[in-house]
Amino acid sequence: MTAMFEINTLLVGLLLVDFVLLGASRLGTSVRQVAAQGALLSLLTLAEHAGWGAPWRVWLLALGSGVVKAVVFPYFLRRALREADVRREMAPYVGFTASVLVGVAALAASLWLASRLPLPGPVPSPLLVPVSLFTVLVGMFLLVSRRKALTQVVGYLVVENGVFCFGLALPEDAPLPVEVGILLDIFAAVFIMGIMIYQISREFDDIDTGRLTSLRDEAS
Amino acid sequence: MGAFLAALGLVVAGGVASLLTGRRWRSRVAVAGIAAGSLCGLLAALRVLAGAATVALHVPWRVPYGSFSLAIDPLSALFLAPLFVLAPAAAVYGGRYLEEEHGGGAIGGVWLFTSLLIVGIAVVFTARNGVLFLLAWEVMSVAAYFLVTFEHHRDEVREAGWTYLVATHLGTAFLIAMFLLMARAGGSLDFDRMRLGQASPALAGLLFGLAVVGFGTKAGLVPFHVWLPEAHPAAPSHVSALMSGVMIKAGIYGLLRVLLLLPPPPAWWGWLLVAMGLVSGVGGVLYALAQHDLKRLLAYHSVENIGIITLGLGVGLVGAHAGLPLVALAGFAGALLHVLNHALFKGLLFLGAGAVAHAAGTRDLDHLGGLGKRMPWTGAAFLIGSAAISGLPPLNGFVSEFLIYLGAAAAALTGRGATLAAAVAGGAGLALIGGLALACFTKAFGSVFLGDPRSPHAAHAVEVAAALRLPMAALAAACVAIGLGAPLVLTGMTGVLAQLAQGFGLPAPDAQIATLRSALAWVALASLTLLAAVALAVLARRFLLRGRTVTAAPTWGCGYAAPTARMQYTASSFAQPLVDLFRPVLRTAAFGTPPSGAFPGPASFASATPDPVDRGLYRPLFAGAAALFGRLRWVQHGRIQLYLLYLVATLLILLLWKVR
Amino acid sequence: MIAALVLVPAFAGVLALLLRRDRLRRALLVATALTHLGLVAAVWRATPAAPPTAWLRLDPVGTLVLGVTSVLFAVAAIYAVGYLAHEVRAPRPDMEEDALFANGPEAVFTACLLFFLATMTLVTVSQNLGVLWVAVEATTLASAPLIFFHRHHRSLEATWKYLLICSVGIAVALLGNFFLAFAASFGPAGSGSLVLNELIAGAPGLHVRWLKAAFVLLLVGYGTKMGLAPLHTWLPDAHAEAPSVVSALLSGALLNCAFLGIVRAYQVLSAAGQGRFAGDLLIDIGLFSMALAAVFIVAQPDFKRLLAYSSVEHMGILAVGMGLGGGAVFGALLHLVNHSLAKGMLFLLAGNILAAYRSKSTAGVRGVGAALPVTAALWVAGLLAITGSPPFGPFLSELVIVKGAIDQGHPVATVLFLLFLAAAFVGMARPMLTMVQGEPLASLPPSGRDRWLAVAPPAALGLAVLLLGLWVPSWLNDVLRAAARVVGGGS
Amino acid sequence: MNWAPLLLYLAAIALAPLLGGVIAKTKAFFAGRTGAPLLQGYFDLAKLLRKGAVYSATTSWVFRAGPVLSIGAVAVALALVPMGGTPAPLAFPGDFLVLAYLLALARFFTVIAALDTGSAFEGMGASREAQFSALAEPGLVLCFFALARNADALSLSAGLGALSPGAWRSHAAVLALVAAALFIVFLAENARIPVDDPTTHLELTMIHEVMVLDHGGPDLALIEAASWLKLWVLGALVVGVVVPVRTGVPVMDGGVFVAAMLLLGVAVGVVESAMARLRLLRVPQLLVASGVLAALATVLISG
Repeated sequence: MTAMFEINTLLVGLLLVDFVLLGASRLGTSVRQVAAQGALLSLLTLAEHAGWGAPWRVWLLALGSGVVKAVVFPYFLRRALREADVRREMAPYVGFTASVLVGVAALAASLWLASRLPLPGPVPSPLLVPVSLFTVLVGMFLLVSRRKALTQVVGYLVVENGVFCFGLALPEDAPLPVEVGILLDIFAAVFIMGIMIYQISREFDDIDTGRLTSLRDEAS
Repeated sequence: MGAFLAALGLVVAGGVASLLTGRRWRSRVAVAGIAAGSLCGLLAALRVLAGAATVALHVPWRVPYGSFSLAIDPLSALFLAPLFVLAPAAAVYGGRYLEEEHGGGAIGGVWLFTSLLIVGIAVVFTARNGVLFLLAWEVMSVAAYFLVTFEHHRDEVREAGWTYLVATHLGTAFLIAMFLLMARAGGSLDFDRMRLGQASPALAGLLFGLAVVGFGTKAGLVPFHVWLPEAHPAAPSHVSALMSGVMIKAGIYGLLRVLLLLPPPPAWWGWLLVAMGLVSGVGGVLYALAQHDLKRLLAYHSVENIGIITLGLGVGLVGAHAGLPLVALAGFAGALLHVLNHALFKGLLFLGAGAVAHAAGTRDLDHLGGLGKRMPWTGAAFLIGSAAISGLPPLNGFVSEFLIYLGAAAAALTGRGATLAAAVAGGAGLALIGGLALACFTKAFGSVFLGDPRSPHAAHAVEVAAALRLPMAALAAACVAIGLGAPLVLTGMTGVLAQLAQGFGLPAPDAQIATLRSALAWVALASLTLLAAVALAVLARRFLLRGRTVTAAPTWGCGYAAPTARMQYTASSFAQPLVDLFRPVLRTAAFGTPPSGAFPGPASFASATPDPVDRGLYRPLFAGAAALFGRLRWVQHGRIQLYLLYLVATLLILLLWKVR
Repeated sequence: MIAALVLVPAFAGVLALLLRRDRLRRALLVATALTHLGLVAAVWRATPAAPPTAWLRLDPVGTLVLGVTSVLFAVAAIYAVGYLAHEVRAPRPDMEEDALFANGPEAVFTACLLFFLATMTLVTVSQNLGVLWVAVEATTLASAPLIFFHRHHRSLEATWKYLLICSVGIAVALLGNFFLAFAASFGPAGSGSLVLNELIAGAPGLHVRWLKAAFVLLLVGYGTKMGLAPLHTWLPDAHAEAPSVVSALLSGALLNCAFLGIVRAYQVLSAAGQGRFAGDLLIDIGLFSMALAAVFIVAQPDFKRLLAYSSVEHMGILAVGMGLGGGAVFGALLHLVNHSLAKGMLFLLAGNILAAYRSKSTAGVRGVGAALPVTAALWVAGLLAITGSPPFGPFLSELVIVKGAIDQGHPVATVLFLLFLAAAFVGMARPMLTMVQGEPLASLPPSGRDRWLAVAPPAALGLAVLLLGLWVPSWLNDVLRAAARVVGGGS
Repeated sequence: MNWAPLLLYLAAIALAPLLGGVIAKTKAFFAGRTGAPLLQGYFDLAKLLRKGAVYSATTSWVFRAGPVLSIGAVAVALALVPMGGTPAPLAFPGDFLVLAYLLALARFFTVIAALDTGSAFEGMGASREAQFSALAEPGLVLCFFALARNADALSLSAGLGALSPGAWRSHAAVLALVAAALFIVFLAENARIPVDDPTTHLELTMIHEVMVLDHGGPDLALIEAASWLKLWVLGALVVGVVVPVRTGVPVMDGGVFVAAMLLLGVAVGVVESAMARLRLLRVPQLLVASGVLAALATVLISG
């Protein structure tokens, strides 16, 4: 039961982080929150695998992803933030309050969706599927509604976190090379995105993606 | 079959060799290849027409659903014959023409495409597999495109080529659908193994409709003809001759070939073809009347003649359905003979038009005139072509129209209801077409070759080289020969007619062919009598004028003493009464400043008759699509957030809609 | 053997980063490409034996995509040598704006090309859907720097969009993978394994709803990468802004790899008896892609974008063919080959034209026929090929697909398919022909002539696509048949 | 050998100029004039045949070919016409088409000969001729169709031969339609009032006469002869329909036929005296009407 309790606690934490992300206007906050999410996920991995008694490969993965997501990514993103000298998400396409309301709707949708999808057997927690779906949705919402390139990377990370979280619900783990591969991919992706943000800020003096609209077919 | 394959090989070899050889030999090699190949091909075709058994070749071909099946049956041979007659004529002409116009220099792949065009047409006429047919069809169409755009530095040529390319491609799409549907219902794309006899009426009707659109586009039937009056004038004249003379016949061939594969035709197919033939015939000749450009005029006449051919086919189908073998046979025989005849006289006329354009530097009828004295050979050949296309005895155009008329008249003898209506409409339509064609070609010939030159260009024209005259002379001779030797030609068509009779469920047509042959023999007799009477009149006139004073003077100007060449009746004014009469159809736009006041200043007048189908149907359609697309292009606005939203929305919609 | 296929280009890529001399590096690029091609030829001749549940294994479909990728890469590598040799190093004025820009380091470019090859090879040999996912995402990462080779703001924008949209798409595909694993864990022997053959073997026991949802996720995920509308949004930007040799690889090789991801999912669904569900979905999205592509192809002012949208159209064709099943699968696979060859050729030629005219605008290019005769001839041939005119290969493959549609009683799909093909033809032919014809504009004198290294590679592709229209060789036919059988298109 | 057709043919050639004389005399009678002698046509021919020729410097051989081709074509056309119930010398299925197109051939060459002069007036006449004859053509062909359908035979000789006074009794309406249509074509093709006025003196209003302004001497003689023959050809058709008298004696039939032809001349004269020329713009309506009448007749005949 304790595992269940821990897992639930961590999931609720994840949920709260999602809501904070929806309402956060400062880029720094977003980066911090996504780091927190990474840390929570790493703990969740351990918790799901019977805590301290988890096999070594789980430990390896949990620690690896924890380090990457909670330490390395925030480091990249902060550096990019410093380069770009931007603090706030200005005038998002959907306001912060509205975003939170959308979050509520998304949560409801996730719960409904999860209820429609039967689970094959015992899962660590009934909350796991809805929360992971919710996290994916929140990530996508951030991607769609925010202007700054950095926030979009955050959104991407949140989506990945959601998917990762969903993966925890699987009765059987993905094989180690695949897990490592996934982690490496995401690592490389964020690394390259960081470089791109740096380039964008140099080229445009800003990382507002609203500037990135010169390639289009709309008759101007 | 060996001769035929040799023909294909020689023609292609000539085309390829011309790419590889030096400037001086470029045209000669290709012309030699085409001439030699055509000779082989003609032999192969004539052998079958003379009664030899159908030759076939079937080689497996590692292409999905394809097989390399060729066969020359009488129908194929009948279409091959004009190809291999016209091709060498056009090639000899073209060799010299290109040399004079372009100095043999920058002619690029023109010969390669010419030979591909010829080979493409030949394979279309002989292919017995859908994939092979489509392949050849497209090689033919695309080669023609490159020939049409040969002078692509001119804007209007590019535009014309473009129209042609789109039209032919859209037409092909219908053919693809048709062949694949046939394959589904008939079990194979090999014509010989296709079993469509049991196809339901709805399916057969659909296939027929697809064939009419697809093949009608190539043939130039109204309303699918819009490319034709654009492309033919744009191409070099020997190419126009080939395209108009043979390539558009591929549409007729295809229609016939498919009709032979389909179940026995219901009545409405015949009526539809009669109606489309009439519309194309009358429409084509009317638009021809309103044109000022000689080659454009000829192009519209191709629409007209395709209409006549289709009318003949329609009469044939009506007869076949009504159980009137004579009607059917006369209709088919007329249509097929007209295919041959049109190839000859339209080829001749396009070559003549090319000679005129080359010598006078313009094709505008209102700037020509008086060329008959400057270019007597071209003038005489063009006159024979004009008389032939107007369907006048003793030339070949009359013979084929005579057969179609005879079919319609025979249908009018005993037909009832719709058959009778088709017969009456066919007869009256042919008569009207004939009358209007006469008006149009007296206009064309008169304003180009007769009277005084209307411009300095025309005044300084000189007769073209022998290599240009020779093909024209040969074609003119062929027009006369077929006109007088029609019974023999009909004998050569016995095999085709038997094939068609069998295909449409008619009894063996020996009796009908005998009837038609005897009628044609009478016609030939009448023609010979005519020649004798004319010869007599010539002798009488010569006799009467012998020793009398024959003087030259200015034309009687009804008292006006100082007429100028510009006061002659122009082509526009000649056609004006008819154009005016048919204004509701033609919608000719006139613009200019009329003379006014007691001492009028300079005045001007110009008129233009753009194609109504093009202007009223296709252009708005395409413009509308373009406008709609322009609005839809908003979708790609450059904002990444919305792009991601598409992704999310697609995902959610698919999940909610599809996953239940 | 299979490992060597992946590792050779990967190590070569690392080596390329270390090499200092440009010429040596270019030689390495070509040598690696040819070695890879040789290896592929070897595995094509004799498929290396591997247990059916091995993660890395070559099945006929993989072999086919691998072969296409390798051929195209070899051609592109040779082209790239000429391209890199003629690229100006120093900052130079942008052709659309006045700003200066420079190229990225050539070493990185070459290395990324090789990594790109390695990752694409990995995609084709992956039999574990998880590995497949990793490989597909890796292709994105390897190719992003390639798109950003010309360092100006448009390529930056294109790269950003490519990276972000594809990454998000791939993330969705990962979720799809997990869904699939969920579906697999229901059965009695439910293992949750993502090895393709195990999934197929246990397919009847898969949970249908999870399975369907998984397919939708995988379709949207890999479909993003493949460029199916409306997920294609990154594609025209990336293809238009990348160096043409990269565009050729993106369009001719990368899109196929993404398609392979969808094919794998389709195999599972077919085995689970849900082939019709997946097929209908593929037909719908395929037709939609063709329609949308046609909208942008008509009156497209930028010829590289034109080619890019044509890729969207052809991906739609692949989806439709695959979705129709039966004989059309063969057509779709054949079309995959044809499209890659033809589109690769066209993009390389577009590179030649771009280099000579310094303009991507169809209105700014005239008289290519006079300035670059060989390029022009090939360009027109490519146009005919890509629009499905005989005697080129795409005609046959499209014919087979239409035949499949007709034979299986999809009248609406048939009509729409032909309609969109016609619209695309109309849209592409006009600008592409106008570019070739006429006299070169006086204001924009073309700089340069046909170079051997610039025309031989596309000419080779053109010859191949022409031959495929006249004769499908037996070695290819056999693999195509086997692949069609694997995917579930019997016959 | 049956000599009757050949004799009738020769008689027609001999009498054709007389028909013109009859028309002129009738008109003179109505106008209260004495008029030219009945044989004026012969006098004109004789005069013209004795003259030399003047050719415009603009013209070419086409101009000279016009008259000979016209007379040749019309002479052969005459051989296709059955007269007085006797089959024509040339009678075969579809002969009526040859007849129609021989007339067209004559017209073709008359028109281009006119255009060869380069005169605006002759061009105008040629233009009108081409217009009106094109519109008259359907009527003529449909009349032939109607006759063929009535006789269930494809030759003109059989078509006209099948008519008899009895036929007029049984379906007068249909035959009247055919006769009316043929009569209109007859007037139009021969440039008679109400389509054209052969005696007008203003070139601007002429059709046929203005086309031959530049011809003279033997050429004009040929043209005149051709136009009289053409009048006879088409007149014989009208007479064949309207007066299908069959006595059984060839000489009697021939006599009745010739008499009817002369009466036709009187009728034309009456029409020309009673009517004015139509406005040129109204002529097409008349010609279309003839086509419609003929079409109606064809459809009404029960096959």
